Amino acid sequence: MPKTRRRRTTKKKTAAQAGGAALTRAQLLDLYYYLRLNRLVEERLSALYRQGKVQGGLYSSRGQEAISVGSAYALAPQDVLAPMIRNLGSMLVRGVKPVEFFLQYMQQEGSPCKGRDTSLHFGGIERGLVPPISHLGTLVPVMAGVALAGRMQAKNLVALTYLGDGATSTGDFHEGLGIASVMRLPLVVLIENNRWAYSTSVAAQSLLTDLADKARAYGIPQGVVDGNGVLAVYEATARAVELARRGQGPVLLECKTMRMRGHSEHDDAWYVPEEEKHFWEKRDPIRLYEKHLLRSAVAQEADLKEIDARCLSEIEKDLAVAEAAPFPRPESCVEDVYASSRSEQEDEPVPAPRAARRR
Amino acid sequence: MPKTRRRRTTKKKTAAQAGGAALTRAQLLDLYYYLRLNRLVEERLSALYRQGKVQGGLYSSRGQEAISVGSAYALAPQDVLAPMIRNLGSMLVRGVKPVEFFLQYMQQEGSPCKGRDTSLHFGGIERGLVPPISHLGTLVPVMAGVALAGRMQAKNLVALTYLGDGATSTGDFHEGLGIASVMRLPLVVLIENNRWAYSTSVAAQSLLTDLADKARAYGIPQGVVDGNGVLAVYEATARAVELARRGQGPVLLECKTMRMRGHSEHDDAWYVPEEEKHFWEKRDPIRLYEKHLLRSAVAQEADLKEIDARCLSEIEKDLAVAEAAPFPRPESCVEDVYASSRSEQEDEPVPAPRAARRR
Amino acid sequence: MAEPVTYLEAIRQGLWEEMERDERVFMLGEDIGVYGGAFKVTKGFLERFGKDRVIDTPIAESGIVGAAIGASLMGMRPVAEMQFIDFIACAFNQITNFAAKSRWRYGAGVPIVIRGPSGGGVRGGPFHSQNPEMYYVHTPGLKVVAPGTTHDAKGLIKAAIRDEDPVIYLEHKYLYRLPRIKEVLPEEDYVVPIGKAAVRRQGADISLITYGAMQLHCLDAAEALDKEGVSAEVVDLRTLLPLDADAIEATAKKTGKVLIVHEDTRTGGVAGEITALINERAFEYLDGPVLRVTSPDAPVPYSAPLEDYFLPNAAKVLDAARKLAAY
Amino acid sequence: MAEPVTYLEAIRQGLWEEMERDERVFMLGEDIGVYGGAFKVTKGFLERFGKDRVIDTPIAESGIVGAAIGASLMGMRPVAEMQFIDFIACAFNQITNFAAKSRWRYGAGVPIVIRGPSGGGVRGGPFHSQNPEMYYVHTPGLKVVAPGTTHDAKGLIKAAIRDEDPVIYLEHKYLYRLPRIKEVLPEEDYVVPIGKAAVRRQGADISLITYGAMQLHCLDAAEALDKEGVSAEVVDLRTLLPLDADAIEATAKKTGKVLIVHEDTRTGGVAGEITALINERAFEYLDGPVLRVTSPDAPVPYSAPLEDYFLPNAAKVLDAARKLAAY
Ligand SMILES: Cc1ncc(C[n+]2csc(CCOP(=O)(O)OP(=O)(O)O)c2C)c(N)n1
Ligand SMILES: Cc1ncc(C[n+]2csc(CCOP(=O)(O)OP(=O)(O)O)c2C)c(N)n1
Ligand SMILES: [Mg+2]
Ligand SMILES: [Mg+2]
Repeated sequence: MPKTRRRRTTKKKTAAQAGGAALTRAQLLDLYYYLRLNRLVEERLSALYRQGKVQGGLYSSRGQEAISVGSAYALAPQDVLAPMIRNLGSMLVRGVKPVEFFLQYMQQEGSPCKGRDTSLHFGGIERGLVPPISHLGTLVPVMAGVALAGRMQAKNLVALTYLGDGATSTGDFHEGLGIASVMRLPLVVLIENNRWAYSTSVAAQSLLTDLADKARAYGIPQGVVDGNGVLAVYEATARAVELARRGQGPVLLECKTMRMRGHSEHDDAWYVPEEEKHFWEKRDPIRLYEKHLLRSAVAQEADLKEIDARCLSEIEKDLAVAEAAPFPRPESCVEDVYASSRSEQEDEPVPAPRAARRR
Repeated sequence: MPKTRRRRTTKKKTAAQAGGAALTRAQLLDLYYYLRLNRLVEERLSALYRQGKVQGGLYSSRGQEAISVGSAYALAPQDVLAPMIRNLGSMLVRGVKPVEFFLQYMQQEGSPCKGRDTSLHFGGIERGLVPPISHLGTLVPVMAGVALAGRMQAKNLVALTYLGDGATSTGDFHEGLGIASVMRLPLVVLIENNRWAYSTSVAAQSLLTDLADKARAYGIPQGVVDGNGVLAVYEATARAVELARRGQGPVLLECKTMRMRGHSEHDDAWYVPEEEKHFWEKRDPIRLYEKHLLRSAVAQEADLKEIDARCLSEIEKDLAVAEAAPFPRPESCVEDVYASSRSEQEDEPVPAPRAARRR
Repeated sequence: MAEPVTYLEAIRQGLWEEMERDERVFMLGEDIGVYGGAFKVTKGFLERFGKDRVIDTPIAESGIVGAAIGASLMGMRPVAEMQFIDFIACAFNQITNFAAKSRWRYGAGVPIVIRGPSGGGVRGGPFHSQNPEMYYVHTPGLKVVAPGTTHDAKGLIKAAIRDEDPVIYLEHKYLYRLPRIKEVLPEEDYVVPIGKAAVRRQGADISLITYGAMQLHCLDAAEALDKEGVSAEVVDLRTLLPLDADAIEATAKKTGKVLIVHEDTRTGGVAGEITALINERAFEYLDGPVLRVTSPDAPVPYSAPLEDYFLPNAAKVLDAARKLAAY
Repeated sequence: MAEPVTYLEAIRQGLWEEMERDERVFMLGEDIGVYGGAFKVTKGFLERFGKDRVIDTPIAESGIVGAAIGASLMGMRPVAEMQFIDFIACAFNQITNFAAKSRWRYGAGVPIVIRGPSGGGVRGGPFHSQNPEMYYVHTPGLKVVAPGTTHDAKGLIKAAIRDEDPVIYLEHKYLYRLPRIKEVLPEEDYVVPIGKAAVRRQGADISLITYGAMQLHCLDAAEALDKEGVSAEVVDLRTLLPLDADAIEATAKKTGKVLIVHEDTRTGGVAGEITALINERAFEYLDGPVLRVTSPDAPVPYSAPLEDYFLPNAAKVLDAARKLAAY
């Protein structure tokens, strides 16, 4: 990692931890609760993965929790959020319960996708959540459409979505921001620049130092923020949301952070330089926030312990429910393809032989 | 059109006409020849269209000839150029003869596409030309690939392609420049900002004043130039090509101009404000260059007349050849789908009835 | 209203009435507002419904469809125009992966309509003449309609807009202003149900199964066959997904000889699927092989004699039908 | 080299040998260099061939394919990887409109290979299990191959790279490391010709026509049928475009009963096309309807019991084959 960048991030850190003035103590502790819950749910999912209870890809947001939590916390109830696969924390803030993630990842009956789709691919407008598909970039135009509809319906809402440094290379990112910009849609696109897209470093993805500079192609406001400072993220998002809500059009916000695990659970990220890992280990967003809370006397050790205990008991309870759930009915996988749910899609039976009509 | 922009363009004009110092008299007259040939071929095509000899879409570059001619003239022989549908002039500079356009547009035997495809959709790497498909934006990644191959083959070549203001909104524009930038490919992308994309004004396409600012999303060099000054375009392109050839990666160049006809021949562009038309009528690139040649004593009226006559006789001769050409063999339309050209694709004959083998 | 109208006018009316009926309906696309669309299908809409509901977009088909999806998730009823249906290729991913699978994945319907001019016969060349239906027919979760008459053009666009699922609406540009198919439309509001074929002509000896512009060639061929003593039934599919398997089965059982006619290219065209359905449902009734008349496996050529050679026509249908009838 | 190798290793060897043989061959894709590919197909390539020939790209499938097209026009032989074949949807336009039509349009061949892991059976869910073949089989100008054996995996990747036209090479991720299909490969250079099917098992009573991973289920079902006194022929198509119509005709004429088995979804799947070919070429030889066992018309589900229900398997093939045999 180049020196200059390191300095820069360090400078931002101070600003980050200094923020959050407008939040009440209860809210500040709320943020801590979500950060911890995010981390602990994911740790439990990792354990389930190692036990073979979670199959397929499992994606961790370790080290990036402040982005999910801080940004989602800045939204108003009517706003709509579209998470990507590392935004479990955003979904928690929006009211998704741990049990849903367990059911979903363990592919069980009662899971939000009925075992059909995986990872964080669930939600629903009624919950203010639009889930992603795997194809990166696609949510940007989709959320532009959400913002457009919200304006038509006079809902005074802002649409927020996330994407990684890598996903900013997709055509859909460009088309979505292009449309949103000329239509001045209330959309906030938050880039989680975690320095890696699978094994591809951000330097191989773009020549820019700040991916937020991509905003310049659309003539829209931009911002860069320390993604490891939950208050900094909260405040930057709040400002962006405010701009967007005022009709200033879309805003592009870049949160600088680091992916602290492999791309997914099976990847040990051997390709990440050791010094880079070390640098960021010292900047764990939860540890930083903990220190801030203690130093600023917002909380005592005991308060934090209690929150932790609360998270853990919630998780135990939810996991028990999930573990007890049966698998979905196999046949259910062909239902709901259409609203009319044509019963169908059974293989045509082999017709019984009979004499030809005219032969 | 906002005042500021008008002033700006006017300022550029002077610079434009002052350029070209490095060109010999013969080259300066060469540019004039191509400009006139471009215009006259297109005028003839319009006439053929009105006679019903050209069917489908016919696209004019009237008012934009300086861009095609000036930019193509700045290339070295080994460079590869990908025209869009308004770059007939670029193709002339690259050695395409008028007869090819006539045959192509009249869909005749011997036409470069054998009557299969239309407009300027022809060329070939052996001629340094990669033709477009209709889908806008697609040439940007394709020409990135040409530039990449050129580098692998140590050909010291630069790839140049064009697109309109409208086409910069496509995802392929973004993906192509993204790839070209991180690979530092010798690619020049020239935006012909003619203020309209069909009936859509550039203001409805982007919030930017200069579309060249889209370069900032890729961290690559950019330039803005008066597209109605052939020498300005020549020089700006030459500089961009030079940068690209030196390994500075892709360059994004915007030429400001105006589409002086409808989107295609059937469109009378009623949606373009009168004052905008008037403003640009006075800035006809060929008239401007004519004046420059005369004022700077590079040429006399008689020289220009002679060039015109040369163009016209070439056109008459070529048109006669084209008019005499037969239509292509109808069956030829199913050939060449594959290299092996499976003769194929005849409808399967209806098999003669016969007794079932075992029945 | 008792004047016969064009196919294009029928689409326009259908769109207009739905915009009037339901304020959740809006349109977006390139040059649909100020210009009224490249073919003038949406002429006058901007003036009537305003720029919030008739939106001129940048050139970004994936963005357009993505935005339509997002708006539909919010309860709107977006109608996205592709200036030529050929450009739908740029939105393939949003359509097949986002729109088609959302309901199945987590219960979120995506009631969008994607419409645009398809088909050849107007010297449009390979990028303005395509028949992209099969890319979408092969995608569970989508519906695909392709009206071949003026009445259906209106009834199906209305049904498409009211449908809870994503519908690809293919309007055939060769039919847009064709005098032959002008029709007096019902005064009252009507829809043509998605998923139902129509028997255009009753017959006993051979079935011609078709859709879109090819229907005219089939009717002409049927006319000629009639004079030769062969009674041909003409079935217009109207919807390609879901296919009306019952109607296909019925006509196959009735005549025992089936010729499928489509403008789309041969390999992987819908004729194959129909042949499979007939094998499964009516094999014993067959008195000859299920055959097909289609465009050959190549892009659509530009030059008039080439395109005429390329496209199916009444003579080709007649020729194949005669042979099959004599089988 | 006399050790049996995996299907994945066969692909790796094929790529490696072509890179060694012809310096015009190079690869580009996401995470194929430093990481060696998500499935490690290109492991060690960067070290051997250098970063000019093993290129890690940004996440931009349309850009990747576009760049491959451009390079191929310059005489190179690019091999583009899709990290999962599902993401090919993002490059649909470049593939179907640019790559597929260039030769026909103006004589410029586009010898590119687009390869990637396809198919289900590994709990990948709807976006990591797709079988996109028909989108490309329905596109004239492309070729589509789908090896089902280790030997073919190597021979077809080599043939694809040497082919003058754009080839979609579908490698089935369920087969990648499957011990059952490990094979000792020939020492010498070989290719498997594109467009030729292989009869995997001779039989007299019924034909099972299939490709890719489904072949194993067909062989298992054939084994079981054999014990019941039914002799089943198993035909592995290997290439889906162009289809080996002669091989299809031959087996249909030989057994008179054809069951087509594919993992791809039903409606618009290749079974329809094959059924049409058989109708055209071998109708009189049929002793029963051409039938099919396929995935149902839905996206591929994630949960194990659901995916197991969804995918064809030997039991389903056996069941359908028994009934057809008894027909
Ligand atoms: C269009 C598309 N191409 C490829 C992939 C495969 N893929 C999944 S995640 C990933 C890396 C994403 O990197 P980034 O956007 O930085 O997000 P991060 O994983 O770092 O959160 C890739 C290549 C995909 N999901 N979608
Ligand atoms: C992907 C795509 N969408 C739509 C079209 C239809 N179309 C053809 S030209 C055009 C306008 C192009 O505008 P611009 O890029 O500014 O080029 P200009 O015509 O001004 O030269 C449109 C919308 C297309 N060719 N490709
Ligand atoms: Mg990343
Ligand atoms: Mg323009």
